[in-house]
Amino acid sequence: MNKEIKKDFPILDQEIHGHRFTYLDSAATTQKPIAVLEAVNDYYKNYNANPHRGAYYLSEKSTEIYENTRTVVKEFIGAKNEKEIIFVKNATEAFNLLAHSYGMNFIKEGDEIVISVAEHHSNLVPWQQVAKAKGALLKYLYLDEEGIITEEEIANKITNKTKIVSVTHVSNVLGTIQPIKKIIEKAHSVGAVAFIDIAQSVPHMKIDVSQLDADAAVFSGHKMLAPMGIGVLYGKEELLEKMPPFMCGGDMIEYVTEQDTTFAELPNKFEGGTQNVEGAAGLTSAIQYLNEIGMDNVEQIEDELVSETLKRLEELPFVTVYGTKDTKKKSGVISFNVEGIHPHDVASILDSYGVAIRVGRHCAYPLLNYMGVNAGTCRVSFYIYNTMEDVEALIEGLKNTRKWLGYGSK
Amino acid sequence: MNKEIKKDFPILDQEIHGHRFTYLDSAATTQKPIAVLEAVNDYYKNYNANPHRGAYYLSEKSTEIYENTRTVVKEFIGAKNEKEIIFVKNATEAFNLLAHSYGMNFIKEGDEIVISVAEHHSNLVPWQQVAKAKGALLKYLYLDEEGIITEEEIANKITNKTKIVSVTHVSNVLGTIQPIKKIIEKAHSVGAVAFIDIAQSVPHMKIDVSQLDADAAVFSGHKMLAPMGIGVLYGKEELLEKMPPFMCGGDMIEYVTEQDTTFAELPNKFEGGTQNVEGAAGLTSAIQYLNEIGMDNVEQIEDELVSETLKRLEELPFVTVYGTKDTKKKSGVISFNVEGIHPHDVASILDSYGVAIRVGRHCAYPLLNYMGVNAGTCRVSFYIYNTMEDVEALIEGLKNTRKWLGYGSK
Amino acid sequence: MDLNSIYTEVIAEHNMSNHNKHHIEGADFIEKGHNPSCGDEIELELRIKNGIVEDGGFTGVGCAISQASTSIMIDLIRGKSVEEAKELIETFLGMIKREIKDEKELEVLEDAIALKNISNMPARVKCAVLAWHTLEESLKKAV
Amino acid sequence: MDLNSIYTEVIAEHNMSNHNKHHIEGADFIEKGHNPSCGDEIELELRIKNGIVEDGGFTGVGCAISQASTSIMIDLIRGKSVEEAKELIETFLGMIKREIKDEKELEVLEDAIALKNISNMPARVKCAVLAWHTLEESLKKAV
Ligand SMILES: Cc1ncc(COP(=O)(O)O)c(C=O)c1O
Ligand SMILES: Cc1ncc(COP(=O)(O)O)c(C=O)c1O
Repeated sequence: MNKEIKKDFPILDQEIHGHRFTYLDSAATTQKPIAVLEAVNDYYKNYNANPHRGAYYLSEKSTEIYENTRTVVKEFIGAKNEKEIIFVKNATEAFNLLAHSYGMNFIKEGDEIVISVAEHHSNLVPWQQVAKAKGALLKYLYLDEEGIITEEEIANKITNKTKIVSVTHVSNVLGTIQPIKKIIEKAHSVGAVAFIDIAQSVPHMKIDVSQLDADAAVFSGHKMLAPMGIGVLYGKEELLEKMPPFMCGGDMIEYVTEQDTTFAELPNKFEGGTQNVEGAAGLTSAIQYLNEIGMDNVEQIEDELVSETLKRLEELPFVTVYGTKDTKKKSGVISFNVEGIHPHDVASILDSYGVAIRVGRHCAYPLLNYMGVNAGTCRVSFYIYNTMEDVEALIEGLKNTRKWLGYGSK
Repeated sequence: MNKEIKKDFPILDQEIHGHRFTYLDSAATTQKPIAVLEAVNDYYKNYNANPHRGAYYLSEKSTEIYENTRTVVKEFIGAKNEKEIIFVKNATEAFNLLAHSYGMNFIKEGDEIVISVAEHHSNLVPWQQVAKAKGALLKYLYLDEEGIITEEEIANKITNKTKIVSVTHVSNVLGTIQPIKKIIEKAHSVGAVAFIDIAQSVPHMKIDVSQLDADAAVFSGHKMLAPMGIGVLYGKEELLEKMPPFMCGGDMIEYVTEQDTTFAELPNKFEGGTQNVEGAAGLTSAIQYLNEIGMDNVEQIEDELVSETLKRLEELPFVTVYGTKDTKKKSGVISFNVEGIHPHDVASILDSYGVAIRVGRHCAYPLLNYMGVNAGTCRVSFYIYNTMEDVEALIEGLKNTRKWLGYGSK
Repeated sequence: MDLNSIYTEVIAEHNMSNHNKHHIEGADFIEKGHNPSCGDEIELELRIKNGIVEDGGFTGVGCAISQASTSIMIDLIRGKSVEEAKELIETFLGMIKREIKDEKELEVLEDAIALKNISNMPARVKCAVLAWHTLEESLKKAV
Repeated sequence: MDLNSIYTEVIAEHNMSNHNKHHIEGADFIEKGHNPSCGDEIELELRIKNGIVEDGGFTGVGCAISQASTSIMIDLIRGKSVEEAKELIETFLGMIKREIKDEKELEVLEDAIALKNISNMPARVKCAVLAWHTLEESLKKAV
């Protein structure tokens, strides 16, 4: 199946440094299928106009394309209505929106904000800023050896003082799936709101935000086949209703006088300025593409790749894998290190064999520090277009890294 | 010349409601030439990766494409160095960045912020918010009958209490060119910073931000042939240095610990999260396209279209044009009304003849109120792909609007 | 697009005639309606006695569609009972949303049928329904 | 890409040997250098007497390129005058930026020539120059 899928991704069909290209960095950004590129071209060749602002055919069309994406996203993540879907440029903007609009307005001195030590900086630095500005306490949920937040942490850290809990569903470093349903329940039991970072889960598994009962959820289109420049903030209507706007400008207002402004209703209230309709067109196409494959199949493809990779890595005595090895507990991300070789050297050497992996601290410094690997890790991450040949190329490349740095002959 | 250019824009070669398509809403968003679409496709088919984050070939390539755009933009607008170019999603984000990061931190009670009554909401509502939050006064520069800010207004309104002056270069409603050089000089003479909105000027004329001595300048790519989802904040290095970050997250940090963050240097400090490399690739291509035509030619093409349109509109007794009729004082935007017919009806009727114009209050409610036309205006705006046939179609269409609403026979 | 199906003579006439555009003496119900996105604003005035809409009028600004729609609506409900007026609102909105397609069922709308094809112009639907939503709000208070 | 031109034996040896990786007794100049983007951190220690770099060493973490570059640099400047060391920094940075291409002119860099092709790996340039910038900062204080 993935071999068939791969044909839809022209970028993968190239040689890098004289080798077959092996792309293993989909957790950073995914490649785009022809269908998505065509949706974007189609938009610009036939329908491009500023939406919401014109009473002419193309403007109606572009409004339709844009608003239809809201419906498509709503259905894809199980939101209740379109007002709950706000378009942003990426997950980072969504968290900053939450931090500025909710955090800065509803957090008071002495309140507590709880996140996990496994957060990406985009769900971490904004809360540090809120905590500092408001004199609140930023508390961390820690992980067990498998990389999973424990029941005790949930029970102990989330207290009556907690006002916001914001945690990642799937770690972008370890790929571990966190018990977010329990965390959300606990947050609600103490009267806190619960936000979730689904940037690394929504591209890889079926998500239902209503069933999870999250107050807000955040993700980026570019990590799920869509173009760069579009992301989503899901928020429960009652939450979004009480939040003031973030970006002020065109299209998010109702009336403006010289000294006063009344704001538009949801979702427009949070969408100031000309929106990325192209990105929306691409996102619709990306979701359709994923729906056609089926999220079950997406999961299965990744499961098989992860199982095989873990097995093969285990056979390499000089490799240490971090976090759980149980594929049921993790998504398509594996972090590891090669004994005696710095991750950056591993990446450079693999690159010379056409194998693209991500190394470093993955925008998650506190987690890497917690794991005791401040120099970072090597991370491979899979998506639907990866095949067993990619796993093979990775393993062969890893054997070579050792040779290049003087462990054994070249 | 424009007839040749038009061939590069496939969207213009279509029928709308059975008529030749006439696009006269480029001030809202421009159409995209094939070259820009190809640059985007080329990026996704050959180089797509998350920039800055990977030590492999495609990541280096995408970093290169992204950073090269910074250089291209720097040269296009006459900035001094790349650190002064910050990428955002649109002009609206840029103004919100300035308002949050500069306004909220450097404005104090009793300070004055001066803007003009001709501002687009995106350079207006954010300053209202700052003024309210900080107890500052938001003051307006008014216009003469031609739609131009007068010397007296500049002399009287910008005082020792003024800390920020933020004005538009070209009005998106009237197309009038404002005396921004004088305004910037006056602002500096009282120790205020001067920001300019060049969203409606940089696509249409040669701009040199260093020569203008603006402290910051803001524009959107989608209004100058580039894809949606990318915009630019230019800021003098010393200004940007003292401003704290706006969007916090990945790639804008130096070090992050659980409770503290130190931020990256310029320009990264202001670019949190995965950036829109596709948009950057498209923006480079758009600027190259404009450079090949030459900004002088761009101006000339628009001048000819505007002159002819003004002449033809004058021949219609039932049309009132707003603002100056001197083409040297204005860019490619004309606002008018048709006697006895509401702008929305004008737009709908013109649309049925394939003519796309923008009507309403153009995200500039205070200006429309100042002009005494709260019902809005009809606005036509030109770009390099418009031709005299478009002017013809507009004039013919306008004659028909009257007939449809009972003034004379159909 | 067939402009004939939208900018009909009925619309042109109602837009220009202004015969319902005035204040109503002894109005019991005055309701404001507005479309922020396009700037249409009306103020609907009704005199209702013993459950009957005796008279109605309006003031305000807006496009031909919203002005004509308001005027047509006032002609239609004048002399009708509040209950009948409510049913007419439902029928009208049903027509606009294309939920009611049966020509017979629409006959009660009389001149307002002229607005049937407004859904071909999505941007103008709000203009057509403004008066009717304003009336709906007003009649809620009339109970 | 020719990995042979970057991951040379010189780099591998210096990376593994650790012979300069230790504290310097009586060090007069201790300077920290770091690359936030990749996490490389070194602390360079120098003992400078009468304008001569008597000895040097370093501690810290980093990739093979940065570690080897630091070690090679220390071998190179040991026993040289501060002035000579400064000239070597200039020559090294000139080589990396490809401003100095003349093989003869580069000869003074000895083993450091092994890093000449690092510009083929843009992401790794910072690793190669870290030590040299740190030395530059340190020597500014030595005047
Ligand atoms: C003068 C002016 N400033 C700012 C903007 C806002 O641009 P954007 O909607 O791309 O943020 C516009 C266009 O809508 C404009 O015409
Ligand atoms: C878990 C997680 N959250 C948030 C982000 C931020 O996404 P973006 O860079 O698109 O804003 C990422 C990816 O970088 C991520 O992996």
